[in-house]
Amino acid sequence: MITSLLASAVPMSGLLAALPVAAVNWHSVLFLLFAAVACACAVAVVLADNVVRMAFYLVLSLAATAGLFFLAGAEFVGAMQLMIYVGGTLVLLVFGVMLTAQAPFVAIKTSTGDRVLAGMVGAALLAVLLQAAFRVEPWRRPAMAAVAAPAATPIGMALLGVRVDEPVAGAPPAAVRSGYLLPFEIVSVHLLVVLVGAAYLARAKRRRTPRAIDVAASSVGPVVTAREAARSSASALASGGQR
Amino acid sequence: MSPTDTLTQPALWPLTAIVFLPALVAAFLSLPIVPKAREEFIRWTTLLTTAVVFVLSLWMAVPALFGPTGPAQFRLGDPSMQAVVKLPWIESFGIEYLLGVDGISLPLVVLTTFLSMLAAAASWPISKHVKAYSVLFLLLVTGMLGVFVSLDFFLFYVFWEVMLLPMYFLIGIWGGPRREYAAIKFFLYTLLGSVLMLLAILMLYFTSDLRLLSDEQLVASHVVSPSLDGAARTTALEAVRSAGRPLHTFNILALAQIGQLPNSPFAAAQVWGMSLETWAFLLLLIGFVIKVPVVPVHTWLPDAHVEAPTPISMILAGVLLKLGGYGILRICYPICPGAGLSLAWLVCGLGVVSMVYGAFAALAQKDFKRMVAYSSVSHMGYVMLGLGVWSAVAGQEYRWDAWAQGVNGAMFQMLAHGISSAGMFFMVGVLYDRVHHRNLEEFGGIFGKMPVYSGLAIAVFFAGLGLPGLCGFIGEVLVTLSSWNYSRVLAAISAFTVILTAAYILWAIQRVYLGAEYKGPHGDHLTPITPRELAIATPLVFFAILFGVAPQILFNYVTPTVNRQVETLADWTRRVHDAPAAPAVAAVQQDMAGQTAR
Amino acid sequence: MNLLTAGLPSTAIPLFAGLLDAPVGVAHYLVVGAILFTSGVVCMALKRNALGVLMGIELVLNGANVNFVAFSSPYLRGEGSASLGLDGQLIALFVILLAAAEAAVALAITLNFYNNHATVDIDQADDLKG
Amino acid sequence: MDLASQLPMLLGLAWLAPLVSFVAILFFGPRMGHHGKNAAWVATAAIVTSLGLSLAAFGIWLTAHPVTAVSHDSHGAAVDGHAADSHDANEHESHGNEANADHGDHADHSGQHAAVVPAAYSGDWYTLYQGGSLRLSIGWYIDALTVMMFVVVTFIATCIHVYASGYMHDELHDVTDHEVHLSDGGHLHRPGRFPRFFQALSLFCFSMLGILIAGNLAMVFIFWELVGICSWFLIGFYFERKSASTAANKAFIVNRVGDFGMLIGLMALWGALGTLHFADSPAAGAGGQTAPGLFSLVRPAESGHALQVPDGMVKFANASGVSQIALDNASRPGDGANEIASRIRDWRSEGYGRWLLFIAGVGIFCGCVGKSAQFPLFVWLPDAMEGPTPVSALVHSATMVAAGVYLVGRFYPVLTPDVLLVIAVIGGITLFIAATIALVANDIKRVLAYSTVSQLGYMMLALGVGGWSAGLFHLVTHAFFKSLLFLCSGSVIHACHTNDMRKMGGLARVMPWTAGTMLVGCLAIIGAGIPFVIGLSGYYSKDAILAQALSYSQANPSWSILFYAVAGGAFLTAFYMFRLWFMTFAGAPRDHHIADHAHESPNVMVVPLVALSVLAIVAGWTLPGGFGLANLLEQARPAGTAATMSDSFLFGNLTVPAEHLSHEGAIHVTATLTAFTTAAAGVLLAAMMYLWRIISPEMVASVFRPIYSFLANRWYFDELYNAIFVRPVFAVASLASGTDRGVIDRLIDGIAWSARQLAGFDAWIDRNLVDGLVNATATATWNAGLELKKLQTGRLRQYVMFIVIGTVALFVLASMLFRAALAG
Repeated sequence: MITSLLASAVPMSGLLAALPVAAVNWHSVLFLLFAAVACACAVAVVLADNVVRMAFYLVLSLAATAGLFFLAGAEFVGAMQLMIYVGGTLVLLVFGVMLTAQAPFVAIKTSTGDRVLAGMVGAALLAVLLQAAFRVEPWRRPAMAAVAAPAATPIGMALLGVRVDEPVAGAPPAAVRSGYLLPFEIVSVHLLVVLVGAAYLARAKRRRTPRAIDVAASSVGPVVTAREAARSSASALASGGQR
Repeated sequence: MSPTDTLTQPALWPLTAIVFLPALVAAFLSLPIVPKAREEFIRWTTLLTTAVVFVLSLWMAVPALFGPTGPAQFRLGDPSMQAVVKLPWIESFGIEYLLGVDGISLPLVVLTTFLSMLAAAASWPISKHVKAYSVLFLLLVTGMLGVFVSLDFFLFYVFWEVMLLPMYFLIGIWGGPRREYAAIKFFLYTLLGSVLMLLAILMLYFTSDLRLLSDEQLVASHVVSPSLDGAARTTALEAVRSAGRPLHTFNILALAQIGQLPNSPFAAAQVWGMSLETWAFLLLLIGFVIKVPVVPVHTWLPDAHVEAPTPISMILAGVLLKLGGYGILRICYPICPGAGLSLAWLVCGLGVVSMVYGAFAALAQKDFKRMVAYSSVSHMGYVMLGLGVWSAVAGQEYRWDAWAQGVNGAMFQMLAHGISSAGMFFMVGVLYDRVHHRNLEEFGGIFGKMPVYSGLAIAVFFAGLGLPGLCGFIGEVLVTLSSWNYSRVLAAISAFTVILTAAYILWAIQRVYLGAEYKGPHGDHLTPITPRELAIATPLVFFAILFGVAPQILFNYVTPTVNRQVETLADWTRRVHDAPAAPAVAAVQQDMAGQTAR
Repeated sequence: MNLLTAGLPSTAIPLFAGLLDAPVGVAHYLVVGAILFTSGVVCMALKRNALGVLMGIELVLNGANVNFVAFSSPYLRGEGSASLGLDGQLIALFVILLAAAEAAVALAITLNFYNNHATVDIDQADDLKG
Repeated sequence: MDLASQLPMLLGLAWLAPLVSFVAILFFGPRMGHHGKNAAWVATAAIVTSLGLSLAAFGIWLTAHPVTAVSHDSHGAAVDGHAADSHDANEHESHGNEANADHGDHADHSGQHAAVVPAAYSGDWYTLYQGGSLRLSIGWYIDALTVMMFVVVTFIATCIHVYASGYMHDELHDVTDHEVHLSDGGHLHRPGRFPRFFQALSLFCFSMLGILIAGNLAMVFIFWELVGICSWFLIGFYFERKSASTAANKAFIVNRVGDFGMLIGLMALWGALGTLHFADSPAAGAGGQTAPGLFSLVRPAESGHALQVPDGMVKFANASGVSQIALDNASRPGDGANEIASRIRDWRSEGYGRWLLFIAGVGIFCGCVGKSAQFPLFVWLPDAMEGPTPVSALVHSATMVAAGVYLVGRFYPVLTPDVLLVIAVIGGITLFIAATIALVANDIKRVLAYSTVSQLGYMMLALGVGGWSAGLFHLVTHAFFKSLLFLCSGSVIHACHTNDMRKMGGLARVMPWTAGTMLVGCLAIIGAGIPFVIGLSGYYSKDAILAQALSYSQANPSWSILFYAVAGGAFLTAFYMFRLWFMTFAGAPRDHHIADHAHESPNVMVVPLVALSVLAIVAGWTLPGGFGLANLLEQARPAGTAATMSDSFLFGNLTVPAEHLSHEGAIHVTATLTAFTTAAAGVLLAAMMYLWRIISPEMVASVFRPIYSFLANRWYFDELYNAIFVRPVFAVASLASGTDRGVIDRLIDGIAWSARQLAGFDAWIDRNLVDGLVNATATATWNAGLELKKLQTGRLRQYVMFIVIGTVALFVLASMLFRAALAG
């Protein structure tokens, strides 16, 4: 995808080349762009009070991160980032937001003291991380040419247990270093377990006392739709959990 | 086979049986197969056991009663140790199972068995924990007999302690209202004594050395059994001679031989400025006089007696007190003659003091039993005085017969007091069983209500009074007469005591038996004496009269041994103590050897 | 370069300048990762809404992922310098999966909590209080 | 004829017969007829048997040793006579009297009385104790004195047994004792104790005869004590009466005080001499050589039986010198013994051992003081009258109290002039005090009791002044008439049921026999008689005593007081005896109720009275041919005591004149006349006061009020002794027992207490310090946990905060510590 983008950028470069401007390193530019978006959205998530907005900012941040992945040459990972996070996790989150999006909970204020404290702590942490980040060895110009055309093949092979990216000299292809088959399986099983667990946890239980939320509902007049949705979805989830 | 051989081995059984039969029966009784409930059975078993032991001791003491004389039986007139049993026990320390009887211990053994039989009969009224009582009682008997017959110092000590514990429980469980106090007091006193005694035993043991003794002495003291003859004996002697390091011994006879040597290690060793001999004598003396008891370590006695049940009082007064005198006579003097001579004044002084003090205290008592207890203190004072009168000194030309008379008198006094005091305590017990009080002020007129009992009781009390024709007289008069040669003053005081004795006994008789009417509670319970009580009291009175009329019966046993011991010590005084030190020693030593050999 | 750095003295903030005119390297990613991570953490620490916390977690995981990817990328590292290579990407992949799973579970927990307590305010959820 | 074996046999049997009856009555008494009536006959039969045996022995003795008149020239012949007899005795008795033989020839070559050795037979029945050379045994020492006393005692005892079988008949059925008041106010009813009485009586006779026959001091002491306890039984016969049991105790304990002295005397002899035998006896070791007895030790034949300190005492007294020699040759004992033996003579001359001999003598005498109720210890005798009258008659006139005098006589050879002086003085004091008390006593038995004490004082004095035969003579005669008097008083009491003479009077009419016999007794005791012609038995003995006292006071003028004491005593005796007789029998009845009920006693009581009165009359007579008590006694005179003995030790220079000197004319006449006049004066005064009433006794009493009350209270002796002896003793007693409880026990308990405190402190340390430490740690941990618990807020966000802060801190720390590593 990024390659096509780069390809489409070629005529533009030709177009821009006419301008009396020093040649721009697009790679850096894009990086800066994505990075800025990611960071900004992350901070926004922090700063935002409304949960819905938070969810929105989070989506943006994650998407930007995916972009960064692309720039770093990890297309597959980037893709996965988009699909699973933006596609899956975020949907999940949004569900959650909707299920619990009641008037009192949509925006729960945090005390200013907490904010200040959190800020200071975060700053300290950030400082630490940054000064760690700048300890990596000095910069070098990457030899773009030496970089092979990016493809998802190696990862797929690796997940099937075959490493094609690092051929060992003088050894038949079968005898290469073992791949990630076993972890792959483990993860899949893990996912299954997680889903079952989630279903179990979220299943609806019979209650003697009326749910506190109904009491709250009577007091809370508006947002009927939200309440309906919440109820239906809850029952649906519950039934699904039971089934 | 030498005669001694046939003498030693068969003797194993009579003595061992006499000592351990009660313990065996006690063990049997303590088995769960003997049900607690069958009290009559238990009582009878106890009584029978003591009776059997008594018969056994009679069999040893008076062979004439049992047909032809066996080798294990006692030969009258032989002063030496007889019926000796000698088995190794703890060889690493030279501790032996060494038993034997001579004229000193045999009468005491018979007295013990006799009194324990009567005490067992007197135990019938005791209805509390009969089983435990009988077991402890029999153990006590074993302990007492063991002390009298054991010739090994360690064995002696073991029996001494064995005797202590049952007595503690017998007083502490079956006693009167203040029994715990009395029992603890008794226990602490006697324990103190036995601890000091143990100390002395160890001192002597580690100072002793068998190699100092001549062959004859080794044989005489049964270190080398006389039964060995010829080659066996020489090898045994060689074993002693060739020992590289000092051969320590617990053998009492051997210790005595060593202590009487001119170069006795006991006299030579110095501890804190005094000779070890003196220390040992003092420690042993304290241990024994606590048992006797003498003033001022006597206060356990009245309490123990007052609280103890009647039979235990009989045993306590009749036998236990004698252990002290026996120990002094058998251990203190022979083993530590030097200290004995220099400290004779102490022994005599203690004797006289407790004589007078006890008599005075008895005069002041309101409690019948307490009065009798103090009379025991007073009477045992005569024993101490008699044992102490070492009058065979230069000023008396080493004439030993006055001293021997004192010691004989003391022995007789011990035996006589064994009978009379046991009798007195029994008589008090008979009254106590009926009216349950002992307040002298509240009696009176008993003679009118219980004539037979009162007659016997008065006879027994007169025996305590030292009336001629009763057993109390001989011992007292012999001791008193002999004491004159040792110290005029002590003799006079001891003679003065007869007045007090008469006073307190007659006064007690007047308050209890004479008078017009009984003044105390439960007057209607004063029933005439029962056959059982009669069966206990009669033998006591009989022997009190018999020994008073024919004291020779006892003297035939006692005198030879006592005389020989005293004669030996008198010789020791002349040859060792008063000898012109350096040149004579060698000659003296071989004299001693020769003399002990004969 | 002039445009971008015109208003800036070339030596004003060397680091920032370096970030601008130097080619993109690992450090850049690391900085981004750090920011994400920090903001995630702060989010966790700040949000009283359970879902907010959940989102903070996601951010933290992303921060980590950024680092992994950065270390594994062949572009950002000079030759000869060690690189995680494919392993990094795979780990990142796993992290993403786990994050998904975790999100599911967390959401279920949240819902449960919500059903029981009728709130999603985690300050109310102090049942573990000692 | 074998005296040496027959006499011991006869007298031994006579001695044991009462014992047999005692045992018999002891076991079968109550079953002897109705209430044991026959016990009386058993006892009487026994005592009659011993009387018979004694008489038989007496006869044998007389045939062997005919009694001849003792005139000073014919005396030697008598000596040779029985010296020869004792010779053939020696052939049968190895130990016999060695002394006799050489005294026989001693007598021949120096015909002195000092050399006279009495015929005596001694031996041992059996041994109580034998150790080394020391021997205590039961044996006999028989001489004329023994035989005579046997007859006297058994005879009087017989009379009294017969008398008592009548007197005690009350005891044959249940008795109501009117002197005992029970708490319920009534009188005591008790079964009769007839057999018990005769049982005790028999035992008493046995003990008394034992003293008489005793062959050594130990045996004497034994029966001495037995006599004491018998008197305890008899005095306390009515033991329901407090007064009776108290009197019994008093008697025994006071006697014990005397025995205390006697024991010291025994010790002094035993310790130094190693023997208590009177005569020589076979030595301990075999070989037939004899061990010298006390007599031959103190008066050895070598020195002509002159008194000397025996070797043993010399050595004993000079123990330091002996030990010096003994130590010097400790290795050669033989030489030491020889040297000591050679030195003894010098030591004796230096005076060593005289003290011992003195102490021995005085000590033995102390016993006699107790038994014979002499001065310091006479207080028990009057109280002893609590017993039945026959007991008073037997025990306190004829036998028990006589034992003391008898022992002094028996022990006479060992007594030095100083001891004799002590005896004489004590006797004098006693006879005076007792007589004065008797003057004012109103209890008939007490009068007799004090007269007994007084008469015993006479005897002691007589012995003390050297009148050996005089004293013992008076002992015998007094035994007769005093028992007679007691029995008479018993008869009176039996008739009047009271002891108080003031309630009597005019009884002569209703009971003539009693009155007559009692008159005889009174005359006898005052020594009535026609001077130089004839008199009652008392006449002779009193004369002898006065004569000897006179010659003694002439020999020692500084002690002539003794003679005046005797003379004054004679006067007082006469007065109070006839006061008694007049008050009782003469005049008009004072209490008619009593006088009317009074009656003559039954024959069983009268017959003994008559028998005794006859003897009271004739006992002193000497038949023509010389047979008589006096001469019989002379046969027993201990060797050497016939000579004048003089010595100067403690009390200056003393001379004990030989007794035959008092028979010299001048002294004899003076003594007789003095006796007669004093006695007559006494009787006269008594008659004036109580018969003719010329002088009113009340008037006299009121005039001498202080003296009267002083005497009436018996010189306050009881109070005195109570104050200075009894109370202190009880004080010391309570002090002793108090010391036990208060000091010794307190100490013991204190030690135990402090031990427990220590243990408690230890336990406290354990509990609070050791455990405390552990617990404190635990608590601290617990509290820390509580504090930390607060950290667990359960606030998710806080946790996150903590995590972050922790992480940051970690990083910072790491970067600080491991800068180098990180840099690398």
